[in-house]
Amino acid sequence: MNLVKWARLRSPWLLHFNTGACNACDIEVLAALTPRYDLERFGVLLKGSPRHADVLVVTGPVTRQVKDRLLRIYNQMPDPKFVVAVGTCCISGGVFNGCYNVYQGLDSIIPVDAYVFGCPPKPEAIINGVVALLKKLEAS
Amino acid sequence: MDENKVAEALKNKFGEKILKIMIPKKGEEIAKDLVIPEIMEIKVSKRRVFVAVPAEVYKEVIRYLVEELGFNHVQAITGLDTSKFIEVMPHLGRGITVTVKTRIERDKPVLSTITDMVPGASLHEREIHDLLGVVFEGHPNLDRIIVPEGWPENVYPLRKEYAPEQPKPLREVS
Amino acid sequence: MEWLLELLQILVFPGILFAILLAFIYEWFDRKIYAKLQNRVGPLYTGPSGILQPFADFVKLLAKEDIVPNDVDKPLFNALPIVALTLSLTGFLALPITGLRGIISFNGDLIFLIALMTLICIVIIYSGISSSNRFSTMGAERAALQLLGYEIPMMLSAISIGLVAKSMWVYEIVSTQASNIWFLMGPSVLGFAIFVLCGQAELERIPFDIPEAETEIVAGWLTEFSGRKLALFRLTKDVELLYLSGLAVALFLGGPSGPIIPGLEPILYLVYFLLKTLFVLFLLTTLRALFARLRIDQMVNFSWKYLVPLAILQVLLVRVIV
Amino acid sequence: MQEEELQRAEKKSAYELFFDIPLGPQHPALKEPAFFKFKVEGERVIGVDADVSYNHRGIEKALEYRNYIQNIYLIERICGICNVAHTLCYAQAIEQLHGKEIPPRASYIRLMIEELARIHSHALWLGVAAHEIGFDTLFMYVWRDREVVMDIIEMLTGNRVTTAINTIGGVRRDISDEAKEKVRKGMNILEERVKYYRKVALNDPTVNARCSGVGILRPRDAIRLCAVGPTLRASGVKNDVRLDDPYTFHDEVPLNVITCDTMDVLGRVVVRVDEMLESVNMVRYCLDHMPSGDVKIKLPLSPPVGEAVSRVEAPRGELIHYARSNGTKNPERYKVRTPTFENIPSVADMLTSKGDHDVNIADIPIVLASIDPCFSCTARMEFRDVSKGKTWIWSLEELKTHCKNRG
Repeated sequence: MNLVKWARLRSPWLLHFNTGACNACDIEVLAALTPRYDLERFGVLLKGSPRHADVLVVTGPVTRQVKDRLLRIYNQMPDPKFVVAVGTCCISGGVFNGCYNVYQGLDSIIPVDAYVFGCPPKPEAIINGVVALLKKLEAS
Repeated sequence: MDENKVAEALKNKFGEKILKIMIPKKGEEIAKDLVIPEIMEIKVSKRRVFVAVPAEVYKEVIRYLVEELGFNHVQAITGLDTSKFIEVMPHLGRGITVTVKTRIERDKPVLSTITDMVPGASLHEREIHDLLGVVFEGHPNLDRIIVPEGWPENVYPLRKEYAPEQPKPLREVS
Repeated sequence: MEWLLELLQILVFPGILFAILLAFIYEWFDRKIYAKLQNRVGPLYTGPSGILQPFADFVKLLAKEDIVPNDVDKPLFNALPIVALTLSLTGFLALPITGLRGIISFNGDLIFLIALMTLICIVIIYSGISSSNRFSTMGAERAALQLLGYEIPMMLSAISIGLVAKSMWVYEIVSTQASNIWFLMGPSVLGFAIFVLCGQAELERIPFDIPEAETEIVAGWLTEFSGRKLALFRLTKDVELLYLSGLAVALFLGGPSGPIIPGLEPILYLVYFLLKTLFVLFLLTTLRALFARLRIDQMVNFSWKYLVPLAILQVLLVRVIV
Repeated sequence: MQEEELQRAEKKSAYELFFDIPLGPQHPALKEPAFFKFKVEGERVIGVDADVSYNHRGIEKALEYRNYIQNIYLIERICGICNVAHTLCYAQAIEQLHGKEIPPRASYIRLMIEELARIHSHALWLGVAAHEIGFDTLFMYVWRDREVVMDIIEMLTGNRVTTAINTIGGVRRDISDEAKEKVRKGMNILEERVKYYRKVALNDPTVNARCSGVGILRPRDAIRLCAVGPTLRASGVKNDVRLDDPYTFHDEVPLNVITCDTMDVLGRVVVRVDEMLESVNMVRYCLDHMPSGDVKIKLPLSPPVGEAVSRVEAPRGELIHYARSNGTKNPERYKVRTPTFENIPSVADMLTSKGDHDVNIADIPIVLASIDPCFSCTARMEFRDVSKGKTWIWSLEELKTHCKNRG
């Protein structure tokens, strides 16, 4: 089992899903992949298909329309899967809290493993969030 | 063509049919007891013309602006609920912005479409239809579009009586 | 004891286990060089310089849940990853590595090797279709179209080598080069270029990664595969990468031959093999970093307008000279 | 052509007739949730339906429930990439309501930040466009150099992306002389790099193969469908809010409006890259000619009764805000119309095969990207049925059964 855990810690593949964000978090998630930050150092790859991913990175407040799709994508991901909520909007609704079309936060829809706060979080913070998730995994 | 010429051309063409034309200038005070009291003062703004028209001549005025004066670009169409009326105001033009303001009854919000003249206006009209419930006569496709699937009929989020309500969480948050 | 040794050769060295290990290292090399060309670092913290990264990916995928969607053709969907891996490993066994002959070697095996690659592509087409996903079907369709594009020039360039060596046996091709001159030094430069380009298409890498174009059709034929099936397919691709660079080396770069110190042949052969394949891999990676993805019609166009005539020219050239 | 297509559809060739390709709401090519459904025949796109309602958050309603200061921050989060344009437009509208003008130094700073944000947005776009056509190396390089402008923005405003620099009555922060020096240095680096990328984009054979002649939008259609911004300018129509309706100090700062008459995706690349160079020059001009003085005036929380229309040339095109105040601390109505919303009819037009112009599935991402879509701005939805008279849309269930039957 230790080998599996070792492998899991070293190869988290991300699936990025925007649930209605303002794009700021999204471009910071993308920026984390580019030369200055280069998430691939940690073995992180951005994947397109939910079937291939381990970590669901969600940005933005969850809108009513996107909720079903979010659940579907979450269900399509193979176990074990983890969710990281990036940005204040995603964590709690942020400035959109109280809007008629926006849920209170991601964890009112699906369980969340790590939170990255900031509006938007800097790429360093996102990397820190992924690392925090890995630490949590290692401890479990 | 500057804003004065636009105003003059409109005045010459339609005369009494137009309720009011305003060219806001710096510091100019506009009296509030005009034909449409809710259309209010604007102080600093260049290249803006506001034309208030009754709903009957709305389409004619737009047609004149689009086809004769060349304001063939619809910047946006604003829909607005004043809690007595619904106002619809297309903003036309690339340089000068001509805002045509018209108002319709809240109970019977019907207005003729302008998509036949400017196809690009289609989306704006559908948006107003969706958020305020205005029916644009002659519009090719007025399905509800913006609000999520399963949104109740006859509930229009931008109407004053609609109080925003956040959706319920799906799971307990510890 | 003969059979035991043979079994060991097939299973461990220079056979299947060696192939898998090497495939992981080559994927790492590919990713590292690709990252360097993009001004990034690439895998860094998994093992020294991240060399264990592909292995970690593989183990992780093996341990993941294996989802079989409802709509798929289950027998095919389950069997195809294993078939694909078997095919690519079989190909690897025929490559000359520690000697001038591979483990499997017979007269005319060049045709067999090329057919293997086509078979892998057909497995890919089937796996796309068996997924019953729109993106997968799209990917399968594109893989089939692409096959029509690169297959013929690739075969022609291989045949031109056969003409030079007057044999379709990889062993004889390699030994001709070992005793004379590498074919790359002769008139076969063009053939090598065509072979590498077509190899890039066979491996579905940029600019020919059309069947799995990420931004267009998600992951193409791979979209529905998860867990250990995905792991097997990724391994297949890695072994295929290794196999293709090995084949290019055998056909054009003199296989494992080189200056020899008597007594140390197998080790030196292995070293030469590694160096030469890494060179080919470097070429393939550089190609991947330099271009944008072509469209399928552009790819087929390019192939039939330029590659096929050039390949025919190559055959004629060889015919005239030799 | 429509007729012919109908007939061909009737014949039902052996080849799979029509095939729906969904794109989104989660899709590698779309960083945002939007849903597109393409009707394709083989690799040829014959129709497109778009649904961008996934991003509808109800901002316009929320704006009526918050006061003018809170609204700055809500407006800013309509779109993270063009947040500077949004807050600028909002601040202008509210200042119009107040009837006050802001100090010239504040105007200059606003303009400068606006142009810096334009550079950042266009660089981002160039990278994403490169990624869409599978040219990841260019993507990585452009984003590496984009960090230069991100650093400048962070230094000047305190945040990388969401800057919150514009506020009602001016700007929040002044620019020091040291900062100016750093900006100048950054501009020199950027100018050199952007020129290099211009060369790459124009000379690389694969980029050319994928971009030229793709996503054609003719000037007549562009005007008819109300296209705005670089999309319009790449069709050869000279139109720019900065020129036609100068705000801040755009009538003082020299500006060349870039147009390109190729009408295709490559034209949009050229327009955007040249605009980046133009913005570099404008930033330099601002640095050299910045007047001294205050950067902010104090304005009361509630503007007087009135209405205002405010326009800004955002990186994606013309942005228009309409504000009406009723004298209280909350606006009566605030309307935002974003450039992407205006460009959707155009992109639907670009994505439909017509006449002898075929649109390939592989072209979808790059054509879609070529308008620089920002669905968080748009937050609305469109449905466009191209195959008039007869639709071949299959519902998901139908398609699934179809797949099962075939399998």
